[in-house]
Amino acid sequence: MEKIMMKGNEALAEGAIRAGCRFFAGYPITPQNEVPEYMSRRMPEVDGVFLQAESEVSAINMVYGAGGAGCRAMTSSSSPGISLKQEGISYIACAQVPCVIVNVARGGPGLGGLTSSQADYFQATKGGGHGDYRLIVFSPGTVQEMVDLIGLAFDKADEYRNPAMILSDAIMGQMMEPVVLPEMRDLQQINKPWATTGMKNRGQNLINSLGLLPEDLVRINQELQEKYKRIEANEVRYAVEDVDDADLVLVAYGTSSRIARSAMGLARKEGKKVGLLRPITLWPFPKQPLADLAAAGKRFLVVEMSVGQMVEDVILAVNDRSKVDFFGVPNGAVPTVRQVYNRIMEIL
Amino acid sequence: MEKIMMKGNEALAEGAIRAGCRFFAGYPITPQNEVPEYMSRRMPEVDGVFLQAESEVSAINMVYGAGGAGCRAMTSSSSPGISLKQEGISYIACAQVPCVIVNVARGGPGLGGLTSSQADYFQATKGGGHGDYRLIVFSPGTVQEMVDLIGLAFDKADEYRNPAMILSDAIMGQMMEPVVLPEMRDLQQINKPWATTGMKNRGQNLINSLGLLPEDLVRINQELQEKYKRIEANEVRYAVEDVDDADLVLVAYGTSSRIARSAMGLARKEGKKVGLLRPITLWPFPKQPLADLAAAGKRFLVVEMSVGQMVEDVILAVNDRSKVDFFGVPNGAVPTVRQVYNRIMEIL
Amino acid sequence: MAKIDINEERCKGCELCVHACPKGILALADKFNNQGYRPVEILDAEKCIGCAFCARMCPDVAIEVYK
Amino acid sequence: MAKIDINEERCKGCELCVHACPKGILALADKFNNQGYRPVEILDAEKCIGCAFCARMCPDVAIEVYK
Amino acid sequence: MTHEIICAGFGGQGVMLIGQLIAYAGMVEGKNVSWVPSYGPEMRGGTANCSVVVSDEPVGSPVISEPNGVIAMNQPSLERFLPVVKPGGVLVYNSSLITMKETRDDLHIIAVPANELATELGNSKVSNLVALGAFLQKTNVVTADGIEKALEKVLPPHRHKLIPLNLEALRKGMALV
Amino acid sequence: MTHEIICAGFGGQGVMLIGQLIAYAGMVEGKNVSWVPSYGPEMRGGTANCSVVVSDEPVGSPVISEPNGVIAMNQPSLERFLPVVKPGGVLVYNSSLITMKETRDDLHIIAVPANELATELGNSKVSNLVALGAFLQKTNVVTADGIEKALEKVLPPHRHKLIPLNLEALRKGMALV
Amino acid sequence: MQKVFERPKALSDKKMHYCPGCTHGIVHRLVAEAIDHFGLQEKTIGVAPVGCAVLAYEYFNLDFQEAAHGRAPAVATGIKRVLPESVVFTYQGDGDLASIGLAEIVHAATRGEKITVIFINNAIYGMTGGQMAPTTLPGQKTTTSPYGRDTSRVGFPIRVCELLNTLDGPAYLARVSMHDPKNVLQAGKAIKKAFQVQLEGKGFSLVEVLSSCPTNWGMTPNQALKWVEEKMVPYYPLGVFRTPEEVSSCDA
Amino acid sequence: MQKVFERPKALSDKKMHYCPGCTHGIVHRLVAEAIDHFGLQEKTIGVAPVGCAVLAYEYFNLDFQEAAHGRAPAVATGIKRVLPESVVFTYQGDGDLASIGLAEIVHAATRGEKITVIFINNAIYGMTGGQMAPTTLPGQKTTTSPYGRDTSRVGFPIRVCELLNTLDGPAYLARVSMHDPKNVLQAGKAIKKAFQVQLEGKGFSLVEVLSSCPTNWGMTPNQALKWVEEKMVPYYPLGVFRTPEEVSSCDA
Ligand SMILES: Cc1ncc(C[n+]2csc(CCOP(=O)(O)OP(=O)(O)O)c2C)c(N)n1
Ligand SMILES: Cc1ncc(C[n+]2csc(CCOP(=O)(O)OP(=O)(O)O)c2C)c(N)n1
Ligand code: SF4
Ligand code: SF4
Ligand code: SF4
Ligand code: SF4
Ligand code: SF4
Ligand code: SF4
Ligand SMILES: [Mg+2]
Ligand SMILES: [Mg+2]
Repeated sequence: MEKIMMKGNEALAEGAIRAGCRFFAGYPITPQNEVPEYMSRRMPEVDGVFLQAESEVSAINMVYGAGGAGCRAMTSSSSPGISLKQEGISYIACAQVPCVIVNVARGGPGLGGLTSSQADYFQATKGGGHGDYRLIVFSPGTVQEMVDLIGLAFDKADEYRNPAMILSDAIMGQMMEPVVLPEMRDLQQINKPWATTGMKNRGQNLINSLGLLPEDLVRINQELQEKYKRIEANEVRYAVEDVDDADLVLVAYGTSSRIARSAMGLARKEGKKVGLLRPITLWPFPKQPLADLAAAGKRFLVVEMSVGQMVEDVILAVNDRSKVDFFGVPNGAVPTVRQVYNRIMEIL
Repeated sequence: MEKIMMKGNEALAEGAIRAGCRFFAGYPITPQNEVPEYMSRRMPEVDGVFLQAESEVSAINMVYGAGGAGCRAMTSSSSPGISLKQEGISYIACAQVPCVIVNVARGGPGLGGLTSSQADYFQATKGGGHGDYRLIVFSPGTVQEMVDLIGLAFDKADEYRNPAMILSDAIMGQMMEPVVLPEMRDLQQINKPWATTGMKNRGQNLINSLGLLPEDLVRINQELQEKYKRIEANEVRYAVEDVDDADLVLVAYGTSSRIARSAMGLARKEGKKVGLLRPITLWPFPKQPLADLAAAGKRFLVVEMSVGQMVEDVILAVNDRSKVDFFGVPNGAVPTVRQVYNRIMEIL
Repeated sequence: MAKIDINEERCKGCELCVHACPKGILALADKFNNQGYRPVEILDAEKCIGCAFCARMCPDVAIEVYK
Repeated sequence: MAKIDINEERCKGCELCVHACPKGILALADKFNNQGYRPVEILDAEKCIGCAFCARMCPDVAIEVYK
Repeated sequence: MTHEIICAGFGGQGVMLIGQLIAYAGMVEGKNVSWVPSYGPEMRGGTANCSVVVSDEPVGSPVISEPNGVIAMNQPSLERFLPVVKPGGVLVYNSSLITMKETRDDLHIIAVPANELATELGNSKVSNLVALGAFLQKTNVVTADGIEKALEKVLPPHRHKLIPLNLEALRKGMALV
Repeated sequence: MTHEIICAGFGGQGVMLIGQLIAYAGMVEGKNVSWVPSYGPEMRGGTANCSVVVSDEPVGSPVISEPNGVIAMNQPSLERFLPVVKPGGVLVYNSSLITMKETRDDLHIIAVPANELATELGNSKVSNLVALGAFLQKTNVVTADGIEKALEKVLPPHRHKLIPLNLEALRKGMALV
Repeated sequence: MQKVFERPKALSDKKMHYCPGCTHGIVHRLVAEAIDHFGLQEKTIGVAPVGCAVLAYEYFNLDFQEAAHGRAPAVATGIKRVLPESVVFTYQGDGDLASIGLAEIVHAATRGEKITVIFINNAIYGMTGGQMAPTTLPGQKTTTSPYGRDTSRVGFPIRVCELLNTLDGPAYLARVSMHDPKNVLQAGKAIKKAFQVQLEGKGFSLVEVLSSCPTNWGMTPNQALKWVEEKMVPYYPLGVFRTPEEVSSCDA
Repeated sequence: MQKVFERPKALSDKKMHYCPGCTHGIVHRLVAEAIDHFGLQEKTIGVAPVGCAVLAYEYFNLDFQEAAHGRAPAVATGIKRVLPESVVFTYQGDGDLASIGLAEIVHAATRGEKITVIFINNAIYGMTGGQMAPTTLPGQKTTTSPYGRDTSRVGFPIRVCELLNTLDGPAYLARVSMHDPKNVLQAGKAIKKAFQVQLEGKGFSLVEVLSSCPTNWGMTPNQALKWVEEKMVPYYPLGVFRTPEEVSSCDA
């Protein structure tokens, strides 16, 4: 299969189309503009729909409609735009509409800047909108994974009738790497008997997030929680490198996992036993693997492009069985390999 | 001082006015409609501004403008509306505009229902908008505290130039209890040399959240983080009851702290040594007091009207020095005193 | 010859049909239905001309008309 | 008698003034300023009538006019 | 002593008002009190109730799941709350609109033909106060004096002229027990 | 061996393109590669740069803070990156636009009058390829053949007619070293 | 004897939760009749608003999606774009459509989105208990304009049909009223026409229905209809604002 | 010799980051001249948008707030309501004002908010690299309408002045253009008038400025102005749409 160089954002867009995405609604925002721009060229070629919505709020609600009507639907944005989508995301999660939301995160808070960021981790994995809901959150570590994980995101979204999120960042979106694209997916196989397509030969289908009677709302939430348990049991994904003999395990995702890997390489050259655990799903979070490593006596260094968010989940997973250190940078900055290396050397 | 019976929402509104709030922008949503309705009657009497905004998005941005111009400004809403405000909240936090945001939370996710909820804890304390920012989050446990804490929220917002949030819920907002109202505050004392009031006899004032140069964004974030450290050091508030001899300490805030207190009463009658720690600030979270109690050998039972959010902060605070149990209910339901009591009896 | 059929259980006694009837032959009954409302009844069925004004104004679609 | 004053460092060489000048006496210089642009210069200062069309069209407010 | 009371009925029957009156009177009489409403999903009509706590100690949970007093003004309310009243508790029901199908012998159950009695007073709208009277006579949660003071606070000024009628209804209910 | 290269200059000087060419050629030649751009805040103009990694091992950090190769096409870029090149690294600079104020003796520094040489070829726009040629001749990160293949991929079809000119510029730069 | 007026098939059997005399119910019937008329039950998807009609999906025998407050046009857009053969309509109140959802309705209209919008203008926020709406009349008292809508402070009502009529996207725009049987008949025709415009692929269609909210206006249902006629109609003139020339005449 | 044209005081000394020939700079000057003209520097608060003019606060010598994308009218409302004696203006692009911020501008206008809005219609999203705007002309190529704006798929441009002119709230609405010195002069007058309307407390004022984006249109600055004249002006007719009768004539 042919390798080509692609920008992360474009690879993601092409990956979505090959995974059967036929509806995209988005709104321009740097550093993800390549996604809507690519979709605007490409969707007409596959008889799909590209819409530039009037706002992020509208875009997420268009996706609610299209996803609820049975189409593989997606929206993408960057941090401030994702904040605007929070009400819609909460609705989609509650109404169990499968769809994919992409956040090519940038520096915040507020208008922030165009640098890379991982300070939207909490928003993606816990906070965000109102209520007890969860997104399946994937974090690509290479441009190839931008392609692979968006396909997986569509599959898992459909499988669980749950919105999935790709939490990427400016560097991942803008960088080029070689990728191998998958074949175009056959769309006929996706059967969605619950979708609102007109009540031909069946009763009413309803896409809804309202539980006006308390008992209805309880039932909705119980159903959601049971589903989340299943997802937690089955969908944890992560990658490890050189952890077996490691004294110290770096924990990092996305761009910072790349930096951590380089720092690990430097440290290994100095004879330091350092490994890397890279969560690929941020929710469900790889708690058990971390707990196991802790039980095996390893220490941890969490590396993030934020002042510390995922580190809380690492601590919760490790739960004081082992020491967890943290290296982060305020938004605007990108951790350098040297900085992480120095931190490793301080610890070991 | 005269005691009167007031609804939580109305007490909050009157408390805000007496604390010097002179700008309110909001949008109707149950169960907080009494707040804007009260403001619409009362603001004209104190030469303040009441505006029914066209949406929650607009309301939070009006508050940005009014707060940035130096006025004590406030908005209130309930869960879905608060989700819509997340972009604005992130801007306000970054631009360091003091103001108060009230969430009279209701059942979620999505459109949800009109019952009470504490499932917006994560949103208020960590997630919510994009970027590494924090709100000072107060959680009233009585109607009297609706009055007292909104006053404190305005003071702390001004002191730290940081948005403060009142995280309440449907029951707190709708219930009536006796309250004593404070005197009307003198507004002259609040000096805001940074406010945009026109550049008379000084240079330009700027309310802004942009850091287009990476180094500017780093500086902004460093400034924010330093401020957050100061707040964490100085502004933790909580209440304890009967913890000294307790084997088990209940941890609960707002409405569920009331239920927990009743359950504690029942359990004490059975000779069980149960205490209560009620966080009044949800951020900064009372980590140290919990850690101290853990060190003193106490176990914990966290009670929430959610499937478990604050419990993570309790675990992080206690950090495996002691066992943390949890009792929660899915949105739609309110924990009963009996349920919590039974849970206590199971544990002890 | 015309006739109307009132579904008493749907009726909420709003009286919009009463005001709409050109013949003035509708009025609220003196009883309550299970919803707790006084349903409308026809006083002088003979006079009904089947114009369906009543039905058209009924928010609860509680009236059917025959002609 | 009229005269214009061009702030070369502000000029971005967009030529809007060049097209606006009714006398056709403006053109880009052959040098670069510190911003990396070729600034505009006046070719035939005598002919300037001080109409300020150039200044009015300058997005960078790089021209002042005397009369 | 802690009284945990639920007042329930159709919207429009004034159950919220009597709940507030108990709470206000309790406050006037130096007790700790709370009042919480609970509405059904209907715009108008439908069933509503409120929880009132009157206590010598600070009020814990304002939401009551096991009341020791209930005033039920319509059939659905009776059916919902009869099973949850604490043994030894007091249940007053509006026998004008309710037919008791099942009963409990561990409670003090009082049938009050509230609508009829109110109509006797010339205004069926005060049936709530009649039921309240019967409830207070039995439970002594607050006094009639307390209710009188509460009426002045709770009713808006333009409805103060109705206070005498309300008090009459209250006494009529008290006289029943 | 891992090459970590930064190409920097004014927007419009084609530094992004030469970075992409190196990466693409690296891929064609079987290496692991990555390319990351970095723009200034200006709408147009201003300074831009890209980080390119070409390595025998999987690429770790695509963002480079300590390059071992730099191509600097304008003064601000030289000033920013000269201090951070790793000892023993290669720095090619466009001497047509840059005056070297300070220098380092632990680097291979190559001055290329890129604009002049490009203008000799009749098109000042290919100054980037001239500089690239010099850089590749010195470092052997990728081959001229690789660049030729890369040009076909990276340039849009309607600009393929410019490939010969670009290659000529590349060779002109290579000849310099 | 023949049935000359019956319950349309597209309505379910459920009793509606609307207050006595609320005209939401009449509009529901008219929409259902239009669906029956064109035989669209198997291909229609409705979009319910947040507002008193939030439970509309219980009353219509149709597939439905329940949208977030104000976002029904965006949701309908998503549905219609992926199911272009279907018929999609939204049912929205004035708070929903003209306040929080204003950007969505204007943009759906200017895009010429092939959907039908039923817009209930009752000059108030019904569901939340009677707050001021963008369509509340000058001087009108509501729970958030307790001293009457003061135009010098809070400005003027929005006339939605007139506003949308400045766009090139809409194919059909009409304003009708519920205040008497004749106008209800007229409204039914407009609603049918709006669906026909969608069926024929002409573009965006919207019918604004002047409606009553007896509960929050504090009037009897009949007084409320009088108020519609006497106060609202003069402010919101009835009529067809835009109609596609080429649409075949509606036989409804 | 006397200076007959000079840099206004309300502009700072900073060099602007706009592309060569971008008319944002001209509009900045005109706004600054209006502020100087009425002597408003000490009481004006500007609200910057998200768009190419996001850094406007660096170029004006005035207090400023930087608003979220599209929300400048809400921010300005907040400021003006608490500082009623101040002069508040927003400066917004067409993506900012007519797309994401449409509800905010319509509602500020209908409220009759006493603010001034400078609306830069350049038919494109400049800052983000040339995507389609609500004002992009039919057939116009942008990075998200790569085959040209296809009105049958994405609908028609919005004419903001015409849209707002259906409301009772605005006091002054005008459309001007930057395409030649005469029109720039005209634009300056309209902007002064808009501030005057605010100063006299007449209500909401907005000036729509047809502007160029040579960079994203792929034209030279001069070609771009020709395009404004030849393509945009016919689609967006120039003129005053609304003016308060009673406003004293502007001596500008
Ligand atoms: C984001 C959000 N904001 C506010 C609300 C509360 N809310 C529910 S219905 C409604 C307005 C209803 O008014 P309208 O649209 O006019 O419909 P009506 O009830 O009058 O038919 C509001 C504000 C909500 N559910 N979600
Ligand atoms: C919520 C949000 N969405 C999107 C963006 C990205 N964004 C920045 S500027 C802009 C549009 C600019 O276009 P316009 O308003 O027309 O101004 P111009 O640059 O053309 O002057 C967008 C979409 C953002 N910053 N925030
Ligand atoms: S059909 Fe006409 S005449 Fe008969 S009852 Fe109804 S309104 Fe009256
Ligand atoms: S209009 Fe319908 S609901 Fe109203 S009284 Fe008549 S039949 Fe009953
Ligand atoms: S002032 Fe007039 S004549 Fe003189 S240079 Fe400028 S445009 Fe030309
Ligand atoms: S208009 Fe201004 S920036 Fe443009 S060339 Fe003339 S002086 Fe220079
Ligand atoms: S509140 Fe008003 S709009 Fe809502 S159902 Fe009742 S009468 Fe109708
Ligand atoms: S991108 Fe366009 S609008 Fe923005 S500064 Fe450049 S020319 Fe002006
Ligand atoms: Mg309404
Ligand atoms: Mg623009």
